[in-house]
Amino acid sequence: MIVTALVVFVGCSVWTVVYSFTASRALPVSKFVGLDQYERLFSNARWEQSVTNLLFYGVFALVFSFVIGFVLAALMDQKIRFEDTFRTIYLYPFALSFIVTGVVWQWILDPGLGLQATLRGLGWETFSLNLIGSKDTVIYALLIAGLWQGTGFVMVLMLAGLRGIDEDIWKAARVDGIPKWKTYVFIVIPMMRGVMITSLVIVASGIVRLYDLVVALTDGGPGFASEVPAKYVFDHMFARANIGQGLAASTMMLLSVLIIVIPWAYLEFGRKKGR
Amino acid sequence: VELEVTHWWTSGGEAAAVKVMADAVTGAGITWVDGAIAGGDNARPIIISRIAGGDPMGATQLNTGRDAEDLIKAGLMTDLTDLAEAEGWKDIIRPAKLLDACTYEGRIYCVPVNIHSFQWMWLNRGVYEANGLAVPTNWDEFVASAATLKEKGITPLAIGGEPWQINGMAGVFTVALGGLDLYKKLNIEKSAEAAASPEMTKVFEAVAAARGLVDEGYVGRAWNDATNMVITGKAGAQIMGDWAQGEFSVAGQTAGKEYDCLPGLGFNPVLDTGGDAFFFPKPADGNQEVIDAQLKMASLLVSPEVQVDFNLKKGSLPIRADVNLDAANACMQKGIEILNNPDNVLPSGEQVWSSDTTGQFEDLWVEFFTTPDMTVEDAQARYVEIVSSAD
Amino acid sequence: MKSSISVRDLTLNFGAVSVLKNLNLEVAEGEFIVLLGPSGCGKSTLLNCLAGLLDLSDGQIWIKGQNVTWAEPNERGIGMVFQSYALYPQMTVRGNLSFGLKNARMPQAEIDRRVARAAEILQIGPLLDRKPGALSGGQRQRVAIGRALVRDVDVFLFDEPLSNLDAKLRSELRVEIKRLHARLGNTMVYVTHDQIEALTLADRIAVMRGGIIQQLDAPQTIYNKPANLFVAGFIGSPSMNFLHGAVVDGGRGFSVAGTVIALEGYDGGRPVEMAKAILGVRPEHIDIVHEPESGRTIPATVELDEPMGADSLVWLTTGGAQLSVRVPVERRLAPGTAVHLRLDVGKASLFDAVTEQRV
Amino acid sequence: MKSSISVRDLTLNFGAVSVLKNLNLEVAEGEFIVLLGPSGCGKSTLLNCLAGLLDLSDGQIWIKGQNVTWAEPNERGIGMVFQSYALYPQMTVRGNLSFGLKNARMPQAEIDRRVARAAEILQIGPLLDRKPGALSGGQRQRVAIGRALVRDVDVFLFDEPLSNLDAKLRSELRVEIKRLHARLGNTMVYVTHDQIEALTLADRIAVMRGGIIQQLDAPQTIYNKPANLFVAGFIGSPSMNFLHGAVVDGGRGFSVAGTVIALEGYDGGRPVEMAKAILGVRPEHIDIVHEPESGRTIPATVELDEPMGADSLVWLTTGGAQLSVRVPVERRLAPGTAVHLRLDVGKASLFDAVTEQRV
Amino acid sequence: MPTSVPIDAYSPHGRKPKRIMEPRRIMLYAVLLVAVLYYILPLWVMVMTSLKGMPEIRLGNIFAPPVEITFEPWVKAWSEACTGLKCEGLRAGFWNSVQITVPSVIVSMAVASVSGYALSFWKFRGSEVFFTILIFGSFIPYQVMLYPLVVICRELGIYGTLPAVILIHTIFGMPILTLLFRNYFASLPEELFKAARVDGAGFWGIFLKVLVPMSVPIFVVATILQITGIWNDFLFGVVFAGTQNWPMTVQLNNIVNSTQGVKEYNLNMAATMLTGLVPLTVYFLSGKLFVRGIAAGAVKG
Ligand SMILES: Nc1ncnc2c1ncn2[C@@H]1O[C@H](COP(=O)(O)OP(=O)(O)OP(=O)(O)O)[C@@H](O)[C@H]1O
Ligand SMILES: Nc1ncnc2c1ncn2[C@@H]1O[C@H](COP(=O)(O)OP(=O)(O)OP(=O)(O)O)[C@@H](O)[C@H]1O
Ligand SMILES: [Mg+2]
Ligand SMILES: [Mg+2]
Repeated sequence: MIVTALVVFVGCSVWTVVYSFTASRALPVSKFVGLDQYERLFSNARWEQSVTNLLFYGVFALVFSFVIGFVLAALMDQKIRFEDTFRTIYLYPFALSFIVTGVVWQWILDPGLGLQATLRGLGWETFSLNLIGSKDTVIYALLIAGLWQGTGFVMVLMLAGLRGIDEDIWKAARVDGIPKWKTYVFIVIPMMRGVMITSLVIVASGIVRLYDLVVALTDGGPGFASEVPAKYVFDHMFARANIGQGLAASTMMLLSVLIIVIPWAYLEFGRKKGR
Repeated sequence: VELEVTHWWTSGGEAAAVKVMADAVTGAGITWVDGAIAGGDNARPIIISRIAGGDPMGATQLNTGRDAEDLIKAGLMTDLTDLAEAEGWKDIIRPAKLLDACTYEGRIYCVPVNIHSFQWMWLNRGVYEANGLAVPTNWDEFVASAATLKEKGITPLAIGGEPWQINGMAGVFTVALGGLDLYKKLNIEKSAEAAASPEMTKVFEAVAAARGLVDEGYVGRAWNDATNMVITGKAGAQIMGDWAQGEFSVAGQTAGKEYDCLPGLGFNPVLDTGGDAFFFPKPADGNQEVIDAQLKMASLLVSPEVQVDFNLKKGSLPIRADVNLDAANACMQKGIEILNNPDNVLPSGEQVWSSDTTGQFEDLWVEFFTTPDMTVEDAQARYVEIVSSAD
Repeated sequence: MKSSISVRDLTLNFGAVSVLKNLNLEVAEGEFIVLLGPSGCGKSTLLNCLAGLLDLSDGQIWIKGQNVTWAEPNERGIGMVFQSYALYPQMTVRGNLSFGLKNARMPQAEIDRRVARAAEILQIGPLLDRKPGALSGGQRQRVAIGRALVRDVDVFLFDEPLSNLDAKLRSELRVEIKRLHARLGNTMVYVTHDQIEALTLADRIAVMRGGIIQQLDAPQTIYNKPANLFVAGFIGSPSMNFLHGAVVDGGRGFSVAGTVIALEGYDGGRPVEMAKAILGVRPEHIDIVHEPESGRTIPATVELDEPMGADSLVWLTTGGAQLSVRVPVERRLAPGTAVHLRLDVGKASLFDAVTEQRV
Repeated sequence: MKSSISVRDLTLNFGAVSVLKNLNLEVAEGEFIVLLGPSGCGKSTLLNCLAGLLDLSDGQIWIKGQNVTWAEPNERGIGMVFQSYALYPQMTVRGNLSFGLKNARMPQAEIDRRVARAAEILQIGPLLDRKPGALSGGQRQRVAIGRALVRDVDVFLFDEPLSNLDAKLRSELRVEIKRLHARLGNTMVYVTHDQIEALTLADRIAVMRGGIIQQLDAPQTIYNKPANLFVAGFIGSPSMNFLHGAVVDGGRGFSVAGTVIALEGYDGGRPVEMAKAILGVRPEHIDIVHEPESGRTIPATVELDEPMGADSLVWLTTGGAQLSVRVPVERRLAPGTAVHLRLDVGKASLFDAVTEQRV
Repeated sequence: MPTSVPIDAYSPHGRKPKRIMEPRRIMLYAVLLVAVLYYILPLWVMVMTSLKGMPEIRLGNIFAPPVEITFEPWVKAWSEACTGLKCEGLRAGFWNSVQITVPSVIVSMAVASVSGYALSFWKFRGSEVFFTILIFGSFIPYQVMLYPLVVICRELGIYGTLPAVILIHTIFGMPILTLLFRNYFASLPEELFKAARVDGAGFWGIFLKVLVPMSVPIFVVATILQITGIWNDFLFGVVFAGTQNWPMTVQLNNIVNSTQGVKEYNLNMAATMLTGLVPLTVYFLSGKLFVRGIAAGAVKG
């Protein structure tokens, strides 16, 4: 099985790269066209926008899911009452498929239907919230819904990590007179390395593969304002029957992941050997 | 024999229409195994990967045209030519172009089952009457009345942000405002010259004007939600294909009474001949029994009985003229009438352009529609580029 | 004498379990108190209460004349060394030592000075730039002590600071701590399992059991006049020998396995006749002789002898009971030898077998 | 005598760090070897090598005449008790004891028999159906020992089995282990930090330092005739006093701080004149007298006395050096008193200050 | 120097005056509740919508509770909603989903836990490269691999059968699960592992008898992750399982994505919640284990 997984991941990556140099349409064919697909890819405004969006979304989603996840976990760790209830509430979006929750978020964020209309109806006439309708803000709508779905799980992972910290460390810090936030930032978080890495991989891979949410919430709109690379890939591979183009885009995605993963692995394993 | 049939017709009316087919097929002693997957975008990768993966279904809905070309080229589809010749499909199927879409290198690989057209505008009469306006009879009148509607807090034009909706609207403008010639030059000859013509500029201008007629919440809105805005009077009109009629009738509204339909935006009453088609992937083991069943089913799909029942349920137009459609409603009748004049029948874009190129059009129109700073000139230049590089 | 720490009626419950029960303790300024007791008796808990790391269920804690019952740990002027070290794993030793000081916005020069001094005292100078993960147990322990040291506080709380060190290092550090105490004059509360540590370091030892202080006294008092059977058995290694018998002759004799030993010279209350009593004699207060002496010796058989450096421990049986006797290591006794034991009654302790209190 | 364990030229590196260096060790059958040494010197590492839990960098290990260098742990006929017990938390005590036997596909009847026997020896019969979480430290320790016991192996490896227990329990278990060894006659390799344990249990003690065995000898030899300065200082608590001086008079006298002590009766090699030598004398081999005796005493001043139960440790200074002397606890000496120290040269050790070897 | 205060001058005995309205606690709960609002708002909308009739939805406020409560959408979603020609609701796919989920979860966890164990305790040659590839694999958008996987399954002759989906889910579960297990096992005391080796337990013995029983919590975590993922999976189920095994999400998709017809939002919401019910139940049931679990493992023995 280990070998299978290896073969699949490596094999599929190779397959992706190889066919990205072909003119495959609805079916993969080995008609090589050199860098044509890449030329088209890089001259494509939508791709450009997708990559920009992903970077933007990625940075924010990463930061916020870690911050929110951690803050919630830290709050939950204060011996609060009804912890189980809180935890389940934060976690439940994780269980729901995006097909419909996308619709719900669309409604909530729809200026004529959701929060804006309701709050105005309640008398707050000047309240304005139209994230989805504007190209500049639609990415925030994605963030809101994306974080809504994913932070719960991050929170649980973090909470688990927090629970694993030796009680005496807290005590030592208190005796040292170190404020709580400093203890978290300088002592506890660095101690949660394993959990952080697990969360990082989960969150980051979720970001790179971001697709369902976009389709459900904005379908890439308005315009290309909320397009993402994964959507570009699938649209081309399936709806537009241009596998070559899709794979070229996908190759670029894999390449960027590789650029991040390899140095990480080097750090992670190279360093350990030294000890 | 079992035939597994995959399709993406899952809503009420569609399912009823499929049932017509299924009953006919079952009646012929073939077991219909239903494989419905809602959403063309969901279904297509599944269908293609299954055919490519060597686990083909007995029959499947698939877009006609270039989409299936690769599959046909790869020899994965059952050849229907003999059957078509025996039954004289060439003569009965109207317009003839429908069959062309199923033809590859002179051989026929699919069965067109209906005609859908995009060239319609749907209006809520009540909205106009209540605001003391005449119900527009063409696009210009509509634009003229838009300001008043806006003042009253009514969205003049309902639309959804999905790319195909915007692309479709642009297509409608092309024929309605740009004229038949322009449309034909583009969609038959793929003429870059036409793409750069002043007629086309008018189309771009119209789309630009339409930007100001929509509400803020259109992003990601489904087409039927937009239709609902018209039905409930939140919006004045919508440009949408004939399938929108289903919404009105479900809401209990009657054509000409609560709502009006304007084919070709009231200017050029033409229809394109898009539609759905069925393909029959070759069985993996070449089982002749299955192939026989496929041919039988293909034959049933074009039969008059199935055509009538099916299309009445589906709200689309039949592919043959020799059937009785008295049961159709006012708007449908309008459609049939238009179809009766072959000059009014246009090829649909998807038969000409590959999905890929269509996608590029969509991208362009979407970008143009949603980017107020994008000038008509820039957009048209890009348009020309796509047309001239299309394969 | 001025009181440095004053614990009044301290009660602490964990849920339904009462771990400390109405505990009172007065520690004088500069005093070195050792808490001794079996595992789970509440020593660490008491220390945590003093440090302000646990909320009391009831009672008060005063430090240096201030009621600190609800004060924050860092406001109490205490330094603490944790049983599990609790070093910050991602910081270097230097970072561990200086983090608290930095946090108090102490000038860097002063921090450096204090860290250097602590490093010197604890001999961890060369380790300053390593991380705790790269230290051996003993080294970690010293860093933990250093962390308390640099804070320059009046009260030190040590939770088994030396338990994981080798004997040499331990005795070195023990002396070091004693010297430190002499030099700094701090008040110390020190938890340990090591009796030598307890006996050598403490001004007073508190022997705890089940959350209650059994006896609080100078080491020699605890050693020589244990208040009850528990303290007697717990203190001293090898532990005290207990002879079960009865006080007879109107309190003048102790009868055990048919022999009567005169109780004259017993250092304690006047014994009265008791049907069930226990005589406790430490291994070093028994002489092994070869001739019986009436009223002073009991017969015994050598079972085993254990040389342990300077001395040997000889195990003997007498009337079914087992006794140990400490003799100089040169004196070898073959197993099976029949001998007589002369007990030093003047240094023995007599316990009422029912109340378990010393008479 | 037949060799039970034979370690030949064992080298073990962790990455670039060499932890064991060319180590040789022969253990006779039934022998009780104690490994003693400062923290981090490689004791646990050596034990792990014997058990086959670490791959050697170089060298061979033979057990019972078989080369087991590359054998699996369970094929070596060893039982091991880990420093941290390493009990399987989810299994009952019985499960913990029988796990290894089940793995070896032993018949159930035999398993039951062995578990029952081990339980009886270790007095854990009533605990058999509890899980480790519900046991006290001492009980866990016994289960850990039991797990090695049931395997009925020839060689037991103990890694600081008693280090986390309180003194009372520790001395009880120490006796238990000694008895066990006497009864079973296994070969034992036992790591400890506790000198009493080392001295009382061992047939031979191996004192390690930095991955090298410094001395391997009977406890009394190690104690009385330490091979070098390190061993001398490491063994014995309180530790040996070192007087820095010179051997003069053609090897007949030791000069320290202006006084010369006659070396006659020195038990060791014939001393030769040395410019720099160190005389090591244990605290119990010094008498405190009030009158000087020429050639036998050195003057000193009392600094401090530490009562520790039966004895007191008196700290004195002499010519800048610090010495400790063990006296009976009754003898109190006020700080500042000027006294004279009579050293028992016959029991002292003389070291070459350069090579640090005993003369 | 501290001033000397007369003893017992102030501060009565007794429990620390626990002000219920301590500002810090209020802040804490306030933050938590605001967060709850954010997380629960969509659920509120879903539940309310699912209890309304269509006309009310068309006109009404999405946040308003239903004027007239109807459970019809729930009933319909479960047993009446149509998928093509069959009108059996979600019920039809329920057992298929169970059939796919149960073995997939079990197999994927079995494989991943063994890999995680091998990676943490038996550092074999190239294990690091392997681990890196796994991490990398977790970033590959899985749809990209659709075609090659179809070919692989076809070549294995399992295309369109349950084993195919199980295989696919196992492969895609590998990266994250292995990471999870590896990091967990690495936190267990190494001496336990050594003790088991001395006891003669082999690779499997140590894993099954010593580690697995100690790792129940992390298995629970992994189960939750996998059940959520596999239960909600649509693409792989449809492509690889074969028509007869189509999971419940196909029906859900069909209910929700009917492109040409009236969108019955109440039905959609009810269907979504019904589909989410299984993972949700697992969360509720394992809530306690979930956290205590990881914590117990992280504490060094
Ligand atoms: N957080 C807690 N919840 C419940 N009981 C606890 C808690 N902490 C400690 N206890 C219990 O309180 C008692 C006292 O614990 P404490 O740590 O003070 O013992 P100790 O004397 O320090 O023992 P040791 O010598 O083993 O360190 C023990 O029985 C322990 O089980
Ligand atoms: N896995 C490892 N990698 C690198 N160095 C190690 C490793 N394990 C142990 N060491 C080093 O090897 C040396 C010997 O360690 P070992 O555990 O054998 O010491 P020890 O004598 O048992 O000490 P202690 O008495 O503290 O248990 C130490 O310096 C330690 O830092
Ligand atoms: Mg403690
Ligand atoms: Mg060790």
